[in-house]
Amino acid sequence: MDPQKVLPDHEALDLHEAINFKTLCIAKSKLMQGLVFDDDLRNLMKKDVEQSIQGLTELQSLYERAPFQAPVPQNRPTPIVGEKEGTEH
Amino acid sequence: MNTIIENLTGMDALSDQVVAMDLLIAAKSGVRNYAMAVTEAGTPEVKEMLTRHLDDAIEMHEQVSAYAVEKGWYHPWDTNEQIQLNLTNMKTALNLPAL
Amino acid sequence: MNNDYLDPINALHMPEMADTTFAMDFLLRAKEGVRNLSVALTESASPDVRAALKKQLKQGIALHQEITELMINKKWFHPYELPEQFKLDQLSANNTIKIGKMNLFPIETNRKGVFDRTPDEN
Amino acid sequence: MNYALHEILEVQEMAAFKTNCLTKSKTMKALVSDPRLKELMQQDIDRSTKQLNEYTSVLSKAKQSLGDE
Repeated sequence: MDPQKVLPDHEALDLHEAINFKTLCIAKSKLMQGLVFDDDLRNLMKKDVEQSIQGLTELQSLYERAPFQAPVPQNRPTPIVGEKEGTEH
Repeated sequence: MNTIIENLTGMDALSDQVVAMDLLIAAKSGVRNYAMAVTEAGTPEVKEMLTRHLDDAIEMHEQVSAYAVEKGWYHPWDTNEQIQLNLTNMKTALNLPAL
Repeated sequence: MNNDYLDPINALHMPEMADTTFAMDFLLRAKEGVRNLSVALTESASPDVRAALKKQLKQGIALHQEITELMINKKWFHPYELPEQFKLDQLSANNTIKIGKMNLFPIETNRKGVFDRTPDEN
Repeated sequence: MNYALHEILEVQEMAAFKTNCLTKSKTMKALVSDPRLKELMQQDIDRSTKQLNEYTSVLSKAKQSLGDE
């Protein structure tokens, strides 16, 4: 990676915050569309999802230049469900 | 720092660097405060005014931070350098005699 | 509103109450988004990151404005008539406290077991 | 024109902050030697002055409408 293009530490951390916030917003706005009754509100949420997807993609590509950047695996590195973990019911 | 005033006031610690950092912190708080204020405004007239001021504040912050980077008083790309600088500045401030 | 979540009387005004809650959540998110972006902007130095954040900050402010207007039009939000807002705040707080106290999930809801194997196992 | 209470509070907050900034920039400008820093501070002074004038008009209008009630 071009060292000139690496993001400052603070900037990268703030991008981390922004990305997580945006991700949650998309998830929420998307899920809430199935729950709201008012059409105007639903349309505004739809618009938010579309806009946020664009925004998030943009942030993701900038985040690639974080100093702690790493190759992204297909799945979550450590599985959250499995036989050994948690109590069986 | 203007040497005459420096000698007159004995404020040789108040260098251009300190003034610039003060301006930078003010610019930074300005952007944050305006963002807060914009999200509290409901009346279009007030909102338009505050949004305009937010733009001003962002531009001011951009200029001041670029200036501070250029002068070597602000090192966003080099955290170690920034820590070193802060340590030095802290020491200077701590050793200042209180008049 | 009584404590029986199956009582049909509780369905009265339900759509409106639900939407008020969702819209308020949406508004708070938009607001927080604007504030977060402004903080990130003052911590960023790279020109392209600044440009992206500035653009999204603008979008966020516009979105916040749209939600505010929508909520005022629908009478879900009364920034100019604070007594009205007070009534609304208290009502939705009370309702939500009641919902919070209901035993909505009387049976086991752990669904983890469904996801702990790949499809071709079993 | 009627304003919402919270936005008036917010404008007051900004006005206080900006007043502080303006006072600082005006007094400190005399103490700096670097011409570019001086110029930046002058810009800050100009902007803050303009902004404070706008706040003055908004706040005096708000004061009137609060008095009417």
